Amino acid sequence: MTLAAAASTTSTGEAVQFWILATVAVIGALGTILMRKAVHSALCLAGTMIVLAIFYLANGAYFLGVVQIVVYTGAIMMLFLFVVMLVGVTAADSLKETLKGQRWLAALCGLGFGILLCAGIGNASLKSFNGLGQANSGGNVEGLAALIFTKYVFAFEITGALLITAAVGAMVLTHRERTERALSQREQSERRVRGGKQVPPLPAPGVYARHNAVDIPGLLPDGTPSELTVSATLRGRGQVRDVSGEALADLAALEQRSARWLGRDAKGGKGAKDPKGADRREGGGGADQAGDPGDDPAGAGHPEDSKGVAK
Amino acid sequence: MNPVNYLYLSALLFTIGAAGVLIRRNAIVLFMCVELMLNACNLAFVTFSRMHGNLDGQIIAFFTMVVAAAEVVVGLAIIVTVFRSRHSASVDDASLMKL
Amino acid sequence: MENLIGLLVAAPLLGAALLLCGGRRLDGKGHLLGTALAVASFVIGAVLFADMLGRDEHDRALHSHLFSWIPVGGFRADVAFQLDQLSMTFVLLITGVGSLIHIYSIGYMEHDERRRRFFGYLNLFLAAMLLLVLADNYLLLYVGWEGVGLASYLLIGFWQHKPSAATAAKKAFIVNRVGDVGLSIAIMLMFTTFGTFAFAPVLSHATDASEGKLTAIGLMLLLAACGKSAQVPLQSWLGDAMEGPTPVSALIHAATMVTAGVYLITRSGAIFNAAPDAQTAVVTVGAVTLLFGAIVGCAKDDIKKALAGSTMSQIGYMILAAGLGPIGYVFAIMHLVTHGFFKAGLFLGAGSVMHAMNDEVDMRKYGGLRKYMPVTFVTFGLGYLAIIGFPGLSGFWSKDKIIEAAFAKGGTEGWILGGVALLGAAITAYYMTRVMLLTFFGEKRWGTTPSPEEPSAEPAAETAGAHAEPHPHESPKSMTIPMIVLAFGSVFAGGLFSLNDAFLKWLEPVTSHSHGDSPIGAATVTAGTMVVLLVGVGLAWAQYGRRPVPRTAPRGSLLTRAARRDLLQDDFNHVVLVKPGQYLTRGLVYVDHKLVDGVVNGTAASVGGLSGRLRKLQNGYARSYAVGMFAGTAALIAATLLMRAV
Amino acid sequence: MSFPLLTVTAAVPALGAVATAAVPAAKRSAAKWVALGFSLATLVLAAIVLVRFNPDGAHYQLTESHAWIKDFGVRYELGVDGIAVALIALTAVLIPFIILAGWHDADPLEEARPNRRWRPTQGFFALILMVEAMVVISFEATDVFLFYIFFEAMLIPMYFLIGGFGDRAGGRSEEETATQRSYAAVKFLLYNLAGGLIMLAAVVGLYAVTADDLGTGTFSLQQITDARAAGTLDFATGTERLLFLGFFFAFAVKAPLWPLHTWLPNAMGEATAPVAVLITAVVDKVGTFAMLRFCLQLFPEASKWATPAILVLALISIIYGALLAVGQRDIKRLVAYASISHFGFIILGIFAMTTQGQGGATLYMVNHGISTAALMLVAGFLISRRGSRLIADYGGVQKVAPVLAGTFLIGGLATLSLPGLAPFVSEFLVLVGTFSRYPAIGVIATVGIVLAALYVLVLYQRTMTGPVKAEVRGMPDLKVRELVVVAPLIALLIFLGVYPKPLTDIVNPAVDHTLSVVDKKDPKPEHPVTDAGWFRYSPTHDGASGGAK
Repeated sequence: MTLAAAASTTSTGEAVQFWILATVAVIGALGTILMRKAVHSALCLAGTMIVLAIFYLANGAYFLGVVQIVVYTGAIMMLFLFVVMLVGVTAADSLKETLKGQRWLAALCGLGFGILLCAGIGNASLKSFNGLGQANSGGNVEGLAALIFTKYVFAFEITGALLITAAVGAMVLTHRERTERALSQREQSERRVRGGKQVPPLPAPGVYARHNAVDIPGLLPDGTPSELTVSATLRGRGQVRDVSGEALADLAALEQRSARWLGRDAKGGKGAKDPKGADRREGGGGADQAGDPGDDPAGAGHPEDSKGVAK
Repeated sequence: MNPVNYLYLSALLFTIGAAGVLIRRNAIVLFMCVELMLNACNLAFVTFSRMHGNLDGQIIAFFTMVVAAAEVVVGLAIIVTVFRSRHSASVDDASLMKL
Repeated sequence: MENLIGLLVAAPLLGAALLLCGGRRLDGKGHLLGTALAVASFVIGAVLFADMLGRDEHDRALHSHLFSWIPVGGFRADVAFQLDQLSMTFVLLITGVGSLIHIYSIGYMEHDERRRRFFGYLNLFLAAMLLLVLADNYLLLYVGWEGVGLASYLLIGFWQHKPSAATAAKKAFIVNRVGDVGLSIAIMLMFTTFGTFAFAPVLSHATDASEGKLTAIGLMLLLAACGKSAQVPLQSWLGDAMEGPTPVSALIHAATMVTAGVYLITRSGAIFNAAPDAQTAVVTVGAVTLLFGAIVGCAKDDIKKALAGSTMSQIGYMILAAGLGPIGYVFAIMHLVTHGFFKAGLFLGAGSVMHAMNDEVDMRKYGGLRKYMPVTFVTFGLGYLAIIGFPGLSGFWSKDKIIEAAFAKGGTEGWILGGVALLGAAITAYYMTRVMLLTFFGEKRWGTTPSPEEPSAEPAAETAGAHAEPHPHESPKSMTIPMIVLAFGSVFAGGLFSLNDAFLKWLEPVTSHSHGDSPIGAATVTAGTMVVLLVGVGLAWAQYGRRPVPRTAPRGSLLTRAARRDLLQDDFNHVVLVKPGQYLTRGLVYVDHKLVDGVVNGTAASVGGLSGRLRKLQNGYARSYAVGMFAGTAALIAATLLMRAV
Repeated sequence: MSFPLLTVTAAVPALGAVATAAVPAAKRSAAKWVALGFSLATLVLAAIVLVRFNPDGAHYQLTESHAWIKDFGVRYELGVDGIAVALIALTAVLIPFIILAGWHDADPLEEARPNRRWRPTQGFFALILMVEAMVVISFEATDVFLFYIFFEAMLIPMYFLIGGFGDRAGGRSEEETATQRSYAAVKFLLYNLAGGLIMLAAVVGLYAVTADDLGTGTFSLQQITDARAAGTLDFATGTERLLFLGFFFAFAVKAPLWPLHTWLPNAMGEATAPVAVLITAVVDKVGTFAMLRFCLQLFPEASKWATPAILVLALISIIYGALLAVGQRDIKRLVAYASISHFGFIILGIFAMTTQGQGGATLYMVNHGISTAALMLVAGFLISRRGSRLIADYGGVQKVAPVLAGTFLIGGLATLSLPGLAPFVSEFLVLVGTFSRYPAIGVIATVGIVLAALYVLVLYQRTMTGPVKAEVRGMPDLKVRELVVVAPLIALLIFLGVYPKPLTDIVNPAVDHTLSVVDKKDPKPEHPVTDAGWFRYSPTHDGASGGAK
């Protein structure tokens, strides 16, 4: 970057870089405050920060630039994302304003503030500037270090203390005192028995004779499927397949083939349709809980995977 | 170009951040906006240090970062706690000052 | 000798202190103690009198300076006594009559459970009255002045359970207070004029001051005198004051206290002499009151009220005389003394009658008492003759001189005053004869029991037989003896005084005397007096002596009815002073509550409302506070920019 | 540095307050005795001050002076002149009686509260002593700032005394009494705070002015008066008037002067009788005292400038207060309005700017304190017996409780300033002093005398005389404790009425000094009597300010 002693302007390269990245930064900032999902805001902010890091570098603050990327974008923003996840990614607050006139006021203030600020900068006489030539001559980091440990040593120490305090504070704040003693395993098991819950593991799904897919309920000795064997999620989605009817379907298919083999075309056309019908019925069977097998969107979705299974 | 543009940029960012603080309800986003404002200040500091040709500005920016870090840590901790107690991160829900 | 003067006051004061603070243990013998101390102070007075007679008549005055009372800047008030002939006259009158009435009260108040306190009050009165006449400066006189007022307040309201008594007492005190204001203003005027208010310097240098000042002082003194001596326009309290026990009426409201006004004017003679206008005012007041009291006295059926009216008018005589200046002072005092005797005697007689009649005061329910209570009859009769000025008795000497002096004033004024005085004499003869006839002559009208709702001025000392059949009986010795003594006084005092003008010579050094000879000779005046006297008596006899008297008063003429209501004075005060006063106070209470207080509370309320409105900004939303902060920052920046711009 | 007598005199009651408050909850009576003891100790100290004070000596005596806040020239300066001594004595005398009179006022209604922190009695007496300490030190302070601090701090304990320990005998429902009481307390506080704030502004202004003229700002009364005398310090007319008004407003609220009086009736009506006495007899005196010490001595010119207006206000207070007293139906409010009238007299005397006027005003402060105490305390005893403050609820008490009635009457007679009782001396002096300079005002003021007779006697007649009312029947007469309270007060009234010389001797030099500061001479009589007459010899006449101590 430029090391001009005292100049009134910077290199064109920097100018170009500035104008490109500045737009990015502003867009990022706007995104931060306008995105509905906190995650997106965080990401936009991270973008802006990276751009700022580059600007630091451009301004000869190499150390800060790096710190900005590593600590800020790296650590702090991640912390943000972490908390966002903790709180819930889907927590997208509606941008509909509850406070009356808040948004207008905000816009007004923001506008006025910005204009005033710019005005202030504008009428400050900042025509010329002297770069960090000799300041950074001994190396930027060394320069900072020299200052921190001499002139700003107390401030430095105090910030150290502040950080420790912050860490402790965070722990204290988030720490949750457990009120009652933790139950031993024995107690837990006893409680489970008393509660009349299912004591042994749940039965596994699938009928090992022909199927071991998790969405196939196991059959009880009397041949009826057992709901317990299918995971609650699938049950909730209604994706439990009933295979109790498949044996007959296969038998019918066999007859079709043998019939075609005996050369009865007309029937064959019909028979060619039949397995599909059977398929549909299977699908229907699968969607039985969903009710009417005929025009069922869920059923419509099933054939392919049911076919896949059939293969 | 004159580095004063950096200052204009920082002013702009700061204002945007501030506006964000005013319009967003989600505490986390609020924090992000605050961070944005801090960063804007940092940019200004850095630019100043360049203009004056000494590193004090950078030092200040550095301290700002440290403080910001501390603040974020505590602030987020608070948010989490609040979220636990009342399942929301909206600052408007915490309008307890009004009886 | 000087030290005795202090003792003179101290004795009754001590008695008052002992009796009032002594508590129950003194109930038994307290009254005797009080009487003893009163007599003691009389004895002291007598001793001093003897001593005074012993000295040359021009330095008879004694002076004893006790201590400096209020020394502030140029303002020097001392507690110092001055005993000259004038004071001495009063001392003897006060202590003498006072002692007699103490003795009388022993019998009269025998059955009252609060007798100890009664005697305490009497002693207090004696002390205050003596202080009044012995003071050597006006401020100390003022102390005595209000002291007697207090004593009279306490004694009028002695039967406090009677609302009427309490009211009368309050009225007396307040009306007197009005007069006292006059006295205090007079003192202030003296202070600003002479830089002192002790008798000797003020009176000896009175002529230095401008006549205007002196007139002002004089009028103020007159106001004071009106208050204390129940002169028009401040006379209204005396009639009600009869609510008090009869001895009180005799001592305070007949013999001594009410004459303080005369003392004041006579004492301040030097001032009045130099202020003719003030004198005119004095004589006018005197003349008016003279007739006023007389007329009231004619209409009253309550024996004490009738006597009160007569007191008023007799004091009117004295004031009139005092207003005449040097030609009158001596006679004013002389009449004062004689009046002290016979009026006290009359009141004691009345008391004795009421005592016998179960505290019945309505003369229309008396009659024919002469054979039941001879002593009372005789003493009362002598008093009666004295007051109407029967030749040879005290009243004759004093009143005659006054009338003569009135004529001697000269000019139309003299004629008017003389005429008034004569007329007064006639009316006096009339109403006193009326009292006499109604009470002691005619057939008895008290046979049947009076109806219970009959207003009884004196509450039952023994409530038991209050309304029982009255059994008129002569009063005990303790009561009759004082009456007899006073009767002697009322018979011979005047004569003794007039023996080669003894009294005149006696007082002359103090109250300078200039003999004024009336345009019509003294003899003519005397003759005239006799004539009007006879007329008055005759009228009274014609009206009450010949015909039987109805038990209930006839409606009577307009004047009579007015006179019964004290010539509407109370109604006047009520309409002119009391009612407006009540409205004023009520109005002010309202104003204070609504206006003065309202302004304050109003501001408070408005502030509260404003803050309530501001409170709405505190909606509790952090973000709206943030807006405020943000706007504030913006404003600050704007401010700084502007600063730098200019 | 000699023994700091004045500091100790103020410190002892403060210590007493702490000690009393520290007494454990269970030992209520102990607290009372502790408080009484300390108040008596204060009395002894005040007596020592009285003895050590030499009327003919320097104007401020027993002075103490230490730098306090150097940056603002605030000093801890104490010193007493005759006026202050008299008022300190008054305070020290009254407080023990107030404590005795309020012996049972603060006993908790229900016995044996579980809460061990509940100790109203301790609080009550501690607060009273606290007030005493503050009053005493504000009488002693010769540093404006020091005075201001305690002048204001006084409000806090008073506020709690009024609001916390109201009159239980309101004859009204409990909550109404409570609301009334808090209203009264808040009103008291707001009025006086408002006055105080305005005064604060004036105090700061004073500092600014002195800082301008003297280089270093000061609050020291002595310094300022000296500087004025030396001419190194002179206020601009406008400034002086503004500052004067700032000070005077505060004192007029405290005094209270019409139309700033309305807090007094509420406060005295709702507070218990002893507290009412504390308000009117002790605390309010600070206001009038401060007028004498600060208004006149700091701003003589402005005082003269404002005199006519103030005199008129005082006159209004006299008549207005008396008339309203006549119109009251509540005994305590009646006494309150009577006090307003009396304060009118005091202020009249102060601003008449004559020896008699100011001397009389000072005496008036003392005498009014004693007489009001006597009347109000007896009224309190009466009220505590019947449980009502309404005059109409009484009648014929004289028959049942003669001693009570008698003392009540004497208190009343003192209030109407009967000659022979102390108030007469002061009232007459005030009137004469006023009259000698402003005859018209003096004459109008005498109307107050008549009205006083009216309201006192009407009160006495309605409560004490007449037929005995059923509720009054069987009312006990004064107990020993109550007699111990009343008798000395009455004795004092009589003594000071007959022989006020000791007091006047102390007060006169101070008054003369004040007048010399204000630079006003008594008007000369028109025809002064040169030879005092043949009996005017008397040793005590020349130099009446001489002996008698």
